Amino acid sequence: MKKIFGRPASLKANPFHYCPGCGHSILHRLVAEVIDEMDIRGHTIGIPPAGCAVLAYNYFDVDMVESAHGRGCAIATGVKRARPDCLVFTYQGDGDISAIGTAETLHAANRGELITSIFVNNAVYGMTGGQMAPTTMLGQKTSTSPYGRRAKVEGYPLKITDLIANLPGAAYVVRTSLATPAKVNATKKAIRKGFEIQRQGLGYALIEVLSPCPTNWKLSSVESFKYLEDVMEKEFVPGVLKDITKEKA
Amino acid sequence: MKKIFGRPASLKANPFHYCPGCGHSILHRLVAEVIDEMDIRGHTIGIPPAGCAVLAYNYFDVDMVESAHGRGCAIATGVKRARPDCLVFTYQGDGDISAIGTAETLHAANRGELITSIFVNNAVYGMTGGQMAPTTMLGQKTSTSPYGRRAKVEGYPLKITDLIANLPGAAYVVRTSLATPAKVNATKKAIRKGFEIQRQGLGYALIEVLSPCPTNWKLSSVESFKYLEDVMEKEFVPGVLKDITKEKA
Amino acid sequence: MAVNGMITIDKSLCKACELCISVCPEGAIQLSDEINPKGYHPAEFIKERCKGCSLCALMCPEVAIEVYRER
Amino acid sequence: MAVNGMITIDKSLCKACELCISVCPEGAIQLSDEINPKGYHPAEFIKERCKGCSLCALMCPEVAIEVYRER
Amino acid sequence: MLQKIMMSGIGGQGILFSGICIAWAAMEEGQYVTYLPSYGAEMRGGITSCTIALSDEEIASPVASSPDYLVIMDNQSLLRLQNQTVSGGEVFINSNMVTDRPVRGDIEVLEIPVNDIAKNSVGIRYANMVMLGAFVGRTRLVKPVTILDNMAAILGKGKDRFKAANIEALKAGIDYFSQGGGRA
Amino acid sequence: MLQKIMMSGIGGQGILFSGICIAWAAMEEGQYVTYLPSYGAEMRGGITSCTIALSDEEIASPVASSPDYLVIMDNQSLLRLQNQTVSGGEVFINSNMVTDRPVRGDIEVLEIPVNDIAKNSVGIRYANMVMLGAFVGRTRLVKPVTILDNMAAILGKGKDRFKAANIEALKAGIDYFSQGGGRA
Amino acid sequence: MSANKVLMKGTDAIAEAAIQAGCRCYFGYPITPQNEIPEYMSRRMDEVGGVFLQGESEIASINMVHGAAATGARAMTSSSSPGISLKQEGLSFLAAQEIPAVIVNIVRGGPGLGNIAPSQGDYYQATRGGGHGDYRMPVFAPASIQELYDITMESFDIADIYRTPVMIIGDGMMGQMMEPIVKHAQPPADLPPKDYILTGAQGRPSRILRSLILHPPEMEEHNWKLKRKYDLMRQTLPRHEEYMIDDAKMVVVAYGTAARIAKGAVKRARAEGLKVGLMRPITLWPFPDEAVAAIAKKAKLFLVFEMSTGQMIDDVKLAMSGGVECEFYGRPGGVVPAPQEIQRIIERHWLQKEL
Amino acid sequence: MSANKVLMKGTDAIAEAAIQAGCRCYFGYPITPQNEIPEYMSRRMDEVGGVFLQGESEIASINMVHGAAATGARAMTSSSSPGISLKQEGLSFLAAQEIPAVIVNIVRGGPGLGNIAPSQGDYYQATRGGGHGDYRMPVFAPASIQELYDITMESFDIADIYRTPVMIIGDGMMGQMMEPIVKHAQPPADLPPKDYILTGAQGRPSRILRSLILHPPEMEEHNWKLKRKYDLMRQTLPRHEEYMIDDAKMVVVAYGTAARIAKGAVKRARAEGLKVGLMRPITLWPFPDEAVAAIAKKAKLFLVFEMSTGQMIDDVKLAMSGGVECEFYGRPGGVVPAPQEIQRIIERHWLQKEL
Ligand SMILES: Cc1ncc(C[n+]2csc(CCOP(=O)(O)OP(=O)(O)O)c2C)c(N)n1
Ligand SMILES: Cc1ncc(C[n+]2csc(CCOP(=O)(O)OP(=O)(O)O)c2C)c(N)n1
Ligand code: SF4
Ligand code: SF4
Ligand code: SF4
Ligand code: SF4
Ligand code: SF4
Ligand code: SF4
Ligand SMILES: [Mg+2]
Ligand SMILES: [Mg+2]
Repeated sequence: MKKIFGRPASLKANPFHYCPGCGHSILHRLVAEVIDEMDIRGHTIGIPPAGCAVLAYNYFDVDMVESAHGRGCAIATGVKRARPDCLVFTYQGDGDISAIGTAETLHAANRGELITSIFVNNAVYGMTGGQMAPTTMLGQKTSTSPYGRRAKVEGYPLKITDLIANLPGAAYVVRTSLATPAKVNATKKAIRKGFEIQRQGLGYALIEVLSPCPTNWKLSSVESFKYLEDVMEKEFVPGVLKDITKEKA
Repeated sequence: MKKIFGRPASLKANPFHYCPGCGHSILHRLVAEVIDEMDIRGHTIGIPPAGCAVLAYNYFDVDMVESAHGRGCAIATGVKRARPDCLVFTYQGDGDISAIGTAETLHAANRGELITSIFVNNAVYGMTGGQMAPTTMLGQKTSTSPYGRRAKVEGYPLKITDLIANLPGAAYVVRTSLATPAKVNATKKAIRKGFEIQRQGLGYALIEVLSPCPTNWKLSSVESFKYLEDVMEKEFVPGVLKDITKEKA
Repeated sequence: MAVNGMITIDKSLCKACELCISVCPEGAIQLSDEINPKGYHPAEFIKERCKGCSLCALMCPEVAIEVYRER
Repeated sequence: MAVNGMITIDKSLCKACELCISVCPEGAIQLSDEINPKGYHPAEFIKERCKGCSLCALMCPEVAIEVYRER
Repeated sequence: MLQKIMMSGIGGQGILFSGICIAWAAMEEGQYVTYLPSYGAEMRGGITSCTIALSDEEIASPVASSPDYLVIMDNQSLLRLQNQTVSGGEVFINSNMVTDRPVRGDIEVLEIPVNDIAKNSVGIRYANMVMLGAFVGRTRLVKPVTILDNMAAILGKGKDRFKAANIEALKAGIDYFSQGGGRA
Repeated sequence: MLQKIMMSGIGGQGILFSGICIAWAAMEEGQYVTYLPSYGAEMRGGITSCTIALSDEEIASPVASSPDYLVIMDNQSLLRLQNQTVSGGEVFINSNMVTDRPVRGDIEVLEIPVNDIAKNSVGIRYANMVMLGAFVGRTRLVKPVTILDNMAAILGKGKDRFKAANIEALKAGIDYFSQGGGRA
Repeated sequence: MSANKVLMKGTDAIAEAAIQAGCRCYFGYPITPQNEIPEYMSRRMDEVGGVFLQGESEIASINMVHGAAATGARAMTSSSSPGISLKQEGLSFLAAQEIPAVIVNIVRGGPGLGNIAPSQGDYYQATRGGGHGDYRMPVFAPASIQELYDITMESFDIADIYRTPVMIIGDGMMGQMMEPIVKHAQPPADLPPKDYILTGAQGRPSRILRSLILHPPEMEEHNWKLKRKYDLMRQTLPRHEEYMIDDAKMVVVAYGTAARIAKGAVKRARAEGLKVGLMRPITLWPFPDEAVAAIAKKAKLFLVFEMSTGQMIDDVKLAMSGGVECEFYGRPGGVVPAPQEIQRIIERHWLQKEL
Repeated sequence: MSANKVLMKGTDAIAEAAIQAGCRCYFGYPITPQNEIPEYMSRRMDEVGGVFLQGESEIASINMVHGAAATGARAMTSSSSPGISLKQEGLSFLAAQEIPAVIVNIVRGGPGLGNIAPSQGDYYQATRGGGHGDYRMPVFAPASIQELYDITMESFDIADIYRTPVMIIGDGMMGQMMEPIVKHAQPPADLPPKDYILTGAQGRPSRILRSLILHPPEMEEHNWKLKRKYDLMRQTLPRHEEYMIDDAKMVVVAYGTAARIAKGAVKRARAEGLKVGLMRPITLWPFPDEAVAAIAKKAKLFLVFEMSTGQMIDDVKLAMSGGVECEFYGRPGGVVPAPQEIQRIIERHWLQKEL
């Protein structure tokens, strides 16, 4: 029989340090697959976040420079402006990209920087132990919202992706989910599109990926994927928020 | 004859340090008039920016605490949470509120902080000598965009007001202009509404005011007011972007 | 037609931006020849014409104008 | 109906999240009794059933699954 | 005299709570005590451990480079820690979970079928308390009764419902050696 | 010998450029020179000034607490600076703009109808160059010709179109004293 | 001894002490190893009707503290090394506007992202003002959970008395460790009236809190005024612990976690008959200069032990102003050496110097 | 003398020197008194095909520098005090990841918003690492426009040779002042190959630039490795100017603007027959310890003059390690005293000490 599915070449052999059932792991594989399929490993530069994915450089077999928490898009801007020939992507969590990194993200998008951001939305601060994130759901209990997130006190789940879709500098803005195999495939397509948009010099690309954090959601892996689909996707509705290639057409 | 127009009581006697024809001066008077009319001088706390209006505390006869550049909304959040009984407003320029202060502004709005921000958009960094601002117009020459702002390089004029109008925490979001006496009156109404929204505990209020900077626009005062109306208002269209009291109705 | 308004201009505050002049429907304001301590030629009120519409005061950045009106 | 697929599971990588099991349309995967070095009961492949649809591999966070198919 | 105990298991085995019980009892008995858990990224996925230091005088370092006692709930913990104990130290092992055995000959190994005992009392979830019982029952570093008496306080408010089961399991563990378990 | 000149006027009167002309000429003549403009918030609206220090040896401080020469283009500048000059210093005044006069008797005041002279040559916009001409024409701190010869370079690329007028105005100023102006 | 003692971890002791001290406004952003402070506050502030808010960043948090403290509230924030770097501008503003606040730094390994293990690499930043301009702030380095509790409480008084930000420095070990402590209420202190705070100008002239002073002579006066305040603190605040100093020929100087370990080492060395003592600075700024100078008169050798490559040693040398010899031993990066190790170092120097 | 000289202001000299040194990536955010640097770059980078980008903040700017420098580009940013405080986390990361970059701080009066007048209040922040963790970086303090030009150029080489951020410190006076300078091209230097930069992993193993080192022993090794690098710099980089030192009984120590004024004062004092000299540190870190120590052997009295309430004086005292007496004179807040004033101070001490 012939092998139809295996480990992508751009993914180093190191086993993941992520928790069982963590979406980061799946997403890492997808990114590596896209890098393989586009054959761009040799001229890709990645920027991992401060977050559970801080060690992403142990997995992606491409050049990578670690970023201070939230500054991924500023570093990527520096990298891309100095090396326009390289494909540059940031990999960031919800806290990284939409809390401390809000300004860097918005302004990079507004400048239409030719970079691609992969934004892993798991509605909590995973690495630091499950504190409230800008994307935490109303009523969701976290270690810093022990009474559940209250709109009046902690504000509403922040949808930075929606905001960025309004910026002329953004060329491709999409929200996907990892809830099912079909959605995993859709996510991979979105990542590829996000990379191609950059290669075509069309503008900033943002792929938000709804991803489970079983550990901090205190759910089993299987339950957490169900929660992803049944609850989180209701608040953060997947879909293409902007695609200038379509608009042009 | 009886006096029908004079200096508001909440405006200290100090002459303004602003340049001739500067919009800050007009706006200061409007804010003071509203404070007088609402009779809230005694329980209002203001936060001036780093910007030409850094010395606003020399003019407003209310308690004021100076902010680090761009952090007005964070300081206002601290003030308001500690003193919910006070009416708290920030007074910020375009660089202050939408460049370095992007994160603080967006998140305060998203939390629906009960504060009111008066955002003076003059399309440049006035205080520091006319550098490019997030709101600088495409093609506009400034001391750091000597070739005119280029969308591909410096990005597009950023409309943080439009973004904030999308946030559920924002209750009242409006853009006005100082171009004519009628618009000056409209601006004053907007400020009053922004303060009342806060008093009613409805959420964050943002009043963006298009304002001339004759000095850095290198225009006469009268010309700069014309530019305001003929050019800037075309890019930054005045109007009510959000008003939940209307929506409710 | 009778004068029904008047304004006073605090010349020490005036910065000669001419905004008042540009909005006055009656052309009741002009720059004077004198130089004020700030080094500007301050605006001055030309009697007779004023209607007391306050447009000038609304635009005056320096709050240098006070407006008076009959009734 | 003939087997037309098979998978291999690298048990040393498996963290027993059971995602593969939850998505396998043929119920061709289950957790084994053994304990792997990581301390998990790794998933194991039950022959016969597999259609080689790859759904399990698509969901496997640890990239522990390889899929083979006839033709 | 300074005594250091290191307890280790897979996250969720409740070993940290067992450690706190010892520390709390020591405090009640007027001993000097420090309790130090492993923290942060270390925890991700794998093993959690804690170190308890007991003494009749001020304790300098809460860290144990070479603990006098090891309490091991799973195999990974054993592999990681077995070489650290002092020569002559005692190693308590959950024989139901730990497949390997220490290779060193200079330490005393005590095997306790913690899971079995737990199953036969209040359930596997309380394995950590069984182990704790066995440990204090044998070492008497703190009086078992001190833990029993303070269980409510240690659990903290709102946790009373777990008190009975914890005590149950603890007793089961305490009995183990007194009923000639272990090397037998 | 160290000589310090302070020049002051309302923003836009071009006094800073006049100062640069002196500094540039001094450089060309091989003198040590520093030029220091007022900067930042000071500028807002009001007065701009600059200080030029000339010397035959290294210059320590570019700041002038008590300048040897004052060049005053407007009244505010006079009020602010008149007390700073050294006793025996010279004060050059634009008599068309400066209404007051220095009260001190220990300084020499030179009045130049700068605006009139400018109007009669290339226009009021070049008043600053007239004043510069009068200043160097009389003090000879730098040779007038050095400024004239280097005008193009001082203006910098793309500014040639202003060269003629500047030179014109400069000459008008230089002539002033040589034609017995001033106290006459 | 166990009289009403409770077993508490460092982070919780800090948080609870703040509550007991009347702190009703906490603003912070998660970062390991201090997350238990905001987590504790998120539960506790609700109970006492205070304000807990997780800022969108460390910068937002310190500025929220600025705002709350400007109104007279007792406000606090906490973070760890990288987050504290981000607060430097805010700290400079608090110092400049003379606004009281308490800042906790549970130091981690650095520079950069570093790690989350115990470290003392932020000594310079804390004591030399990592922010811009001429300012200082009191910096406390407790070495036990009880001390963490007591000093946190006291810090709020000190902040109010001197109108200054106060920093408390710990590390992951201090933060995570549990020890028995006695909880108690804030001891009374007579505090100056807060006549500068913003409450709305009802019935009084409006107030301004600012640091912009464009006129150099005024700015200079402000700088000297602050300097005088710092000089006063230098007289009143220095605090340290001495252990077996009297007859000591050799004195180990260490603070915080390092001091605990050093104490164990000193005990062991004493048992070996070596006349060694421990000097533990409790305030890192103002540094206990006089105490060090006094010891320098008697002792023959100083050994500075830090969990860094050497920062406090500058202050020790400045304080003893020559005279005694001063050796250094450092373990940066999060390695927590055993007392035995420090004992060996002590013994080696003892022999080398033939004390 | 005027041979191909040009009259240049400090900020322009810095910017042009950077261009000449091959800097093709500048990222910065406006702040007085250094706006002329970004303004110059915004024109010039376009001419030389380089990158000028005004970041949305100082934090964004330093991180853009981080990214550009990570790819091997010569990158630079500039700011003034408050903005430099915001860059502290970024500086710590550059130091930790050993990425070369040049940072200019045109210091203004502080703390807080302060003012824009000349000040030396950021000495501690620059030399003690205002950022977190155990790191240092070379800090240069030029005192003339020519020196600003030359040192800016050289800084890029030093940054590359030691893989370190380098800071250049000036003040508003240095930045705004014009002096004649000789422009010249970058002198050749042999630089180590940049085998760590990110260019895409084509045909080679992928590279990582990181500072997270979770395992304490590894982190410790990294800290010691950096320490060894800093020790090497301590040997190779210290630089200073001596003026009339040989027979001096009294030596004034001052840097930057203060040193210019002090030099004028020393000349005047010499004219009065007082044997006074000037020691001007050009590198603030590493501090010219040995030079100070050597002078301390001969001179009887040091007078440290700073435009702050006293910061460098710590380093002077540490360097001379007791021995000589050391007096201080400070003018913070932006007041630029005349040489005459410093001369009076010199004379007063001369008489008091009966030199
Ligand atoms: C300046 C700074 N602040 C805080 C932290 C601590 N920190 C590391 S990751 C993180 C957020 C993690 O959440 P997220 O970005 O959502 O990523 P996730 O772990 O959930 O994937 C925080 C607060 C840090 N490393 N640096
Ligand atoms: C941290 C910091 N960065 C930069 C500055 C310098 N600065 C002061 S105001 C300002 C921007 C002014 O522009 P804007 O906010 O639009 O206000 P305007 O003067 O135009 O009214 C800047 C960059 C500062 N004071 N602090
Ligand atoms: S904490 Fe959550 S996000 Fe982080 S590795 Fe575990 S599951 Fe994944
Ligand atoms: S610079 Fe512009 S904004 Fe500032 S005071 Fe002058 S005119 Fe107003
Ligand atoms: S009040 Fe009206 S009419 Fe009178 S001067 Fe003013 S603008 Fe003119
Ligand atoms: S508007 Fe006011 S400031 Fe302007 S000219 Fe008229 S009076 Fe003078
Ligand atoms: S390939 Fe399809 S059928 Fe085969 S095991 Fe995987 S999921 Fe089941
Ligand atoms: S999905 Fe992968 S890791 Fe999860 S149980 Fe199946 S094989 Fe194991
Ligand atoms: Mg997250
Ligand atoms: Mg502006």
